[in-house]
Amino acid sequence: MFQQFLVMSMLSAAILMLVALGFTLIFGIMRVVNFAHGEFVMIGAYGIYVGQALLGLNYFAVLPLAALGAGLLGVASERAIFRRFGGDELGGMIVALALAVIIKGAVTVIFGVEGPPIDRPISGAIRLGSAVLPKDQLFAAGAAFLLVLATYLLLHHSRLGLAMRAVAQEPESARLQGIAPWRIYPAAFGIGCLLAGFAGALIAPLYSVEPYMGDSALMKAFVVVVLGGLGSIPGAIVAALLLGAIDAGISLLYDATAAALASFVAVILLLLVRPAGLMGRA
Amino acid sequence: MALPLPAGISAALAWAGFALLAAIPVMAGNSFVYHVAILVGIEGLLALSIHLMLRIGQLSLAQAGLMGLGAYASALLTRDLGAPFLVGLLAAVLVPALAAAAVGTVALRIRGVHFALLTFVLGEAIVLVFVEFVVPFGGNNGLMKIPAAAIGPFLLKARPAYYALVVAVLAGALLVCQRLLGGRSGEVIDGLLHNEPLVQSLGIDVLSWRRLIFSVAGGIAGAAGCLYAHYLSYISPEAFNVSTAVNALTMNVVGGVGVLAGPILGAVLLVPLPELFRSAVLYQQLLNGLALLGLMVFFRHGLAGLVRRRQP
Amino acid sequence: QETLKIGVLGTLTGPGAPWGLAIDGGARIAAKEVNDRGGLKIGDKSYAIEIVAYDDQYKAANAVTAVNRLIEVDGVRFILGPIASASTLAIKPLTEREKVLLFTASWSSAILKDADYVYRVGPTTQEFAPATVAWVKANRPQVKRVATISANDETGWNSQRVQKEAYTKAGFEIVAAEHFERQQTDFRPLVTKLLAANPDSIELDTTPPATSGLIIRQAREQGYRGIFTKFGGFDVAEIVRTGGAENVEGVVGILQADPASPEWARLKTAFAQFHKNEMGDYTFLFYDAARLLFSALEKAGRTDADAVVAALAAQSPFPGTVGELHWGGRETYGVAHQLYTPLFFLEINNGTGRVIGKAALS
Amino acid sequence: MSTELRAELRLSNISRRFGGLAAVSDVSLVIPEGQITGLIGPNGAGKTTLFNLVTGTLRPTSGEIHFGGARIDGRDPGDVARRGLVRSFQSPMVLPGLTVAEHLRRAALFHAAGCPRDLLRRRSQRAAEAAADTLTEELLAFSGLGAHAAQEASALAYGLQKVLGLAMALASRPRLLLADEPAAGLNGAETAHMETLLRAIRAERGVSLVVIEHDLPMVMRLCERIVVLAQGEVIADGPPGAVRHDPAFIAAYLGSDAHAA
Amino acid sequence: MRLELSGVSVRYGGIAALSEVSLTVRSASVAAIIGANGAGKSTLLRAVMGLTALASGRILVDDRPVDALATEARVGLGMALSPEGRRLFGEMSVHDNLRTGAYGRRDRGGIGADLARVYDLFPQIGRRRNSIARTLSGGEQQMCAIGRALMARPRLLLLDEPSLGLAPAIVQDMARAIRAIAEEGVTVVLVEQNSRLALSLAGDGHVLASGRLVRSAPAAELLADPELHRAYLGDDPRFLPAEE
Ligand SMILES: Nc1ncnc2c1ncn2[C@@H]1O[C@H](COP(=O)(O)OP(=O)(O)OP(=O)(O)O)[C@@H](O)[C@H]1O
Ligand SMILES: Nc1ncnc2c1ncn2[C@@H]1O[C@H](COP(=O)(O)OP(=O)(O)OP(=O)(O)O)[C@@H](O)[C@H]1O
Ligand SMILES: [Mg+2]
Ligand SMILES: [Mg+2]
Repeated sequence: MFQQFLVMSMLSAAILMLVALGFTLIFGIMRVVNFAHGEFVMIGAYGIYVGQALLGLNYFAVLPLAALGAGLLGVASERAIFRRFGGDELGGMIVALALAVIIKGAVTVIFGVEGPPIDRPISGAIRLGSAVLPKDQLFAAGAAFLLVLATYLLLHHSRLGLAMRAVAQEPESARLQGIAPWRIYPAAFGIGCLLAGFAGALIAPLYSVEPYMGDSALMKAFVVVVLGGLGSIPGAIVAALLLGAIDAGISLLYDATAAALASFVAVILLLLVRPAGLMGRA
Repeated sequence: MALPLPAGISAALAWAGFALLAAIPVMAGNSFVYHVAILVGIEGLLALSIHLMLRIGQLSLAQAGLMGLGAYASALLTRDLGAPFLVGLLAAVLVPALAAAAVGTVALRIRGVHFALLTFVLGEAIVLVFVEFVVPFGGNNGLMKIPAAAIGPFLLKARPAYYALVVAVLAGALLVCQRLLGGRSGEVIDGLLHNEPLVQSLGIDVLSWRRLIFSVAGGIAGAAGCLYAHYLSYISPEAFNVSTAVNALTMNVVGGVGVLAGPILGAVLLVPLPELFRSAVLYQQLLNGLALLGLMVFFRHGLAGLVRRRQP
Repeated sequence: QETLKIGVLGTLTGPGAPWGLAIDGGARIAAKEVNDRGGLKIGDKSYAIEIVAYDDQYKAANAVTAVNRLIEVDGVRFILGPIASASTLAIKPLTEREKVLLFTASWSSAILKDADYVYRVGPTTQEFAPATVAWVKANRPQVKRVATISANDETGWNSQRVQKEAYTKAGFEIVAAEHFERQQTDFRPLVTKLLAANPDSIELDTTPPATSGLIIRQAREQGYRGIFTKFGGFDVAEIVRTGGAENVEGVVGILQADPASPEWARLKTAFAQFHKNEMGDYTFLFYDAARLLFSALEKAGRTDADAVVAALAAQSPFPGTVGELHWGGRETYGVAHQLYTPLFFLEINNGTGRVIGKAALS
Repeated sequence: MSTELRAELRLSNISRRFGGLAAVSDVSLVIPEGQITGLIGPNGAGKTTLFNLVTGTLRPTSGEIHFGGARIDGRDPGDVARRGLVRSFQSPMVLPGLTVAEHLRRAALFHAAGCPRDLLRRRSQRAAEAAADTLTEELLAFSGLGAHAAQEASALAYGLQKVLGLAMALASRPRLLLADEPAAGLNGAETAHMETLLRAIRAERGVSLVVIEHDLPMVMRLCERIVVLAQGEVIADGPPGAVRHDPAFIAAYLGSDAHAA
Repeated sequence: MRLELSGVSVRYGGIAALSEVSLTVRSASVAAIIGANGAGKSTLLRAVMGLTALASGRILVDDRPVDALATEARVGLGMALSPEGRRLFGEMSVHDNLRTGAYGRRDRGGIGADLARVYDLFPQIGRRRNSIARTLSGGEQQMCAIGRALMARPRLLLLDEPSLGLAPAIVQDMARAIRAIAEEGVTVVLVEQNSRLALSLAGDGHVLASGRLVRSAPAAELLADPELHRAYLGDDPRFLPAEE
């Protein structure tokens, strides 16, 4: 039994990682606490609905398109809104909050309060010892892992990644190295939102799609990011796995509230010892 | 983003906002206006407690949780132990203040965004404690039948009377903040915000000062909780989650960061704002979001920033 | 002709919105019928009904503000809703003091305690558990071991306690009783825990329909072959949407009306004039509640609260849309403000609900 | 307790590691009252780290630090400063929007406002304010900043900001002043002024000094004793004349070029 | 690369930081800009890179006006600045800091060789190449900042107080490196408090005082002019006498 949900919690941790990664990327580079991140997840999920139901496309064809939609909206909101709040963390945060409310409101107005139905492309499960692994969950987790890996490579082994990290820390110095911050910011925001969109598109067939699905996605990602250390990709990975395990373990022994409380307490204790999180830098 | 607004003008502006808040319902005489004004006062207090923390450069998202501590402390004392309201209010100030002091001893060593994150989690954890421990907090049900406020023989059940109480508490909190942010302590606080290593090297015990501010901010949040509890006579955990703190932060930003007037002006503006759109049921959320975005974009430095811009 | 404003207070945005829109839709359909036939005759005056709907956003403080506005600004004396227990509990002191009649569907048992002006217009677990458990005993003889799962809130704790009592009393064994958090989407640990107890049937209680679908699917994926019952808030379309038709085959639940009936079709058409979302069965509750209120107003001939209270009490039984309604609950709550409505048992077959039984509550 | 102990700084087996790197290892030093001590060494030798350890900004991995007879390692930096052990910074630090005089006045007042409760004694506060005003005037004259008293400190030229840093440190009434590269970024004339100022601090205000500096001629002229740090260890310690010819010092600090030159 | 300033003025609010400065730096030469604190030296370098807007005047690089170009674009032309205060990417490793210096380059092999050259020049940071820049000592950070500017392989290299905080031995190493770079045909503009050092490396020297250019002359001439030192710089005997 324990084996079963340890495996299960790892699978859901993969998605969590993806959401957390986009969030931490945007904060790391733009210093924007993107309260609208969950809404970009939601947009990715609705993208699947639009592609499947309205355009009649196959799930695997819509998947990248839905994510791209979220990414482009991210680029647009950086250009239209967040750019004005460069260097103003509080302002950026509140504006993100406003954006979240607007997106939720707009989606409700357009698609209604109830979530749309999503066709499930994959069914069936694989048995692995005593554990049962649904194939759709495996696919989503696998895709999420690949995306996390790709993002890691992008950030740490590409010129764009180097430029992003440089701009994040010293924009003026970055310009002195020939890096144009005004091209990097939209790229960073767009990639962060793209990852969120992917997460949404991947979970759309797994869970239910709703205008408010972003709230709990954000909350969890947030805790992962805090635990792992802001801006740290390895941190997000380890923290997502760890929180998944804590959550599963305590839910098993007690209940979900106790699990949430335990993970919060764990985070608080860790932060008191290591303010920058597991792998972050103070 | 501290505005170079002279302290005197800032305080004057704060009191002007306060006077506005105090005067409008009396002039309108409408019971609903009193209700909204009471909420403005309560949320203004919470915003003020966040403001105080921002003045030392620490964004605390645990303030709503501390407000909850105050609310539960006062509710349990007056309801279950029959303590008089004023004792409840005192406890509502002291319990979160002491909790903040205790937690602050460790937590306040942490700076910047990490502190914001820590307090975020802390705020959520406080709420979960209310949820998880059904005795005495009532779990998700919350606490019902919280006695109405009374001072000695005077029952403050009528709106105007309760409103007077809220105004009095808010005035008290404003005075405390003004005292703290002015004079010698103001100089220290200013230094903490702008150059901590420097003031530390000059002999300031940074942690003690931060702890003082955190406690006072916690006490103010707790007072807000007490007023909330005895006004609604019902409390439940979700009222004190982090989104409530984020709302109060929004008031600070919209009102203007770094000026005492900010949180008050923000509350006066933002608490009644949804009433504008309440009738447009389906679109209200969208409109609320757009209004907030508009305020942020057009008043880049908050409402208090308008005053600054007029000055040459 | 004068205007009589009737308040609607419910969660109209956010996750609980379908419930709030059910209140609003039911109220508007009933109001439109009255207005179309020339208005409400109260005493010697004729009134056009106007519905004023406000959102509580599932927050107590918001509900209080909305109620204040309904009472103070709009002059409303009769309110349909809310459903969120926290909202009802928070506004109750005010509505009682102001003698404003509240027709709620909140499940908290505290709602009707010491309430002179609060009515509950739909049955809760307290009312229907004996009937539903009896149904299981009669129709699903293979069930011996039951697991229950509910939300971790007032409603969930309360109804789970009642379900457990009813099941135990009828000779079933409760092998697991779990709670989950409202925002949860991953129920695998929970499901694993439930399945470990090896139940014959899983009772989903008041779990929201969308969540129920997820739980059912995740349980089926883990190899659960037993029965699912969901006695408390049923929505076939939602359960099928999130659970997948193949997984939710055979799930049994209860509704306030038969989705295949002409009444359902009629209300559905009417509902579509006001809201875009799919109509749920709660619309019946508030449609009937509004009709009951209108009828009582005409009988009382006055809008005075106490007169209407008396007239309401006299309206029992009342001809509801799908059967008789009557007041009860004095033994449990101290006041006879609980409305008993007929109950329909449904089973999901091929993605649609089919009525397989009906019960009258008392 | 004997009076010589009052401002004596004593480091016993102090080490500080950063991960695998031993920034300071096993340093034992006694800085008696009344001296100007030079602390020199190549880049990355651990000089600034040593200051950070002494002032409480960093905690030692092992070892003990005593000042004026009391153990101070692990104490809050504010507390250490109030005990009379004050530092100046390698790069100038100012508060935005405040004039030079205001900086000095605040520095003087902070000394008596370490903990919030210190402010509760209203009576003595009045006296403290009067004393602060006097001290401000005195320090403006002493440091030569008088002409700039009303100028905003952030717009001050770099050299003057460094002087202001020392003056602020003096305003908090130190008994031992730690100066981190006071002459870095100063030109010849300014360096000379700084040197005069440092001498006067000791001679006229009776404050002992430890000075980190890469400007060797100045250090040699100024200090009675020079401690050379390399890779976290003290490799030479003595009067300038002796240290200058110490082969360990020449190898570590001046590099192989010094031999070639 | 030839640099020419004509009538350049810069104001900060109401204060004139530079007034009507005109000077020329010949291609492949080293120019020293000296002057007291606050004379406007850093401002001049920032203006050349486009980090500070001009109030008036023009800046030409190889006779081409660059005023309309953004800083990034000027870097693309082959200009590089090691700024005052180092401005390293504090959370990045020393190695990545150096790699950002080569952001505009695509010759992997050349970048590798230049990295090796920087580590060779400053072994101190070579040992700490995987450390986070923020944790370096003051002098190590200075080495990293200079190394980063070198990594761009600029044709016009602007150095703002490169010797600040460096131990004497390292100052010597750095001086040698500057000479070597200039010999490769790179134009170097050197701002220094340590005017003896700067003038000993430079062909021409330019003296700024209160934002005005007061003197431009061959460095040797300036070095030999005691009056100049007294008036604008103060005497500056910074090194240990070689014979000791
Ligand atoms: N927080 C830290 N984390 C890791 N290493 C550190 C940290 N602080 C200092 N170091 C390292 O410790 C060593 C000593 O640093 P320190 O700043 O004390 O040198 P220093 O003697 O002041 O040098 P400089 O003359 O260049 O200022 C250096 O190698 C530095 O990189
Ligand atoms: N951002 C700024 N705002 C206002 N004034 C400034 C600013 N930057 C520099 N100044 C002023 O402009 C003048 C020239 O400054 P600059 O930094 O160019 O001098 P510098 O010659 O480099 O001096 P230093 O040797 O101290 O580095 C100084 O008076 C300085 O106070
Ligand atoms: Mg140093
Ligand atoms: Mg300069």
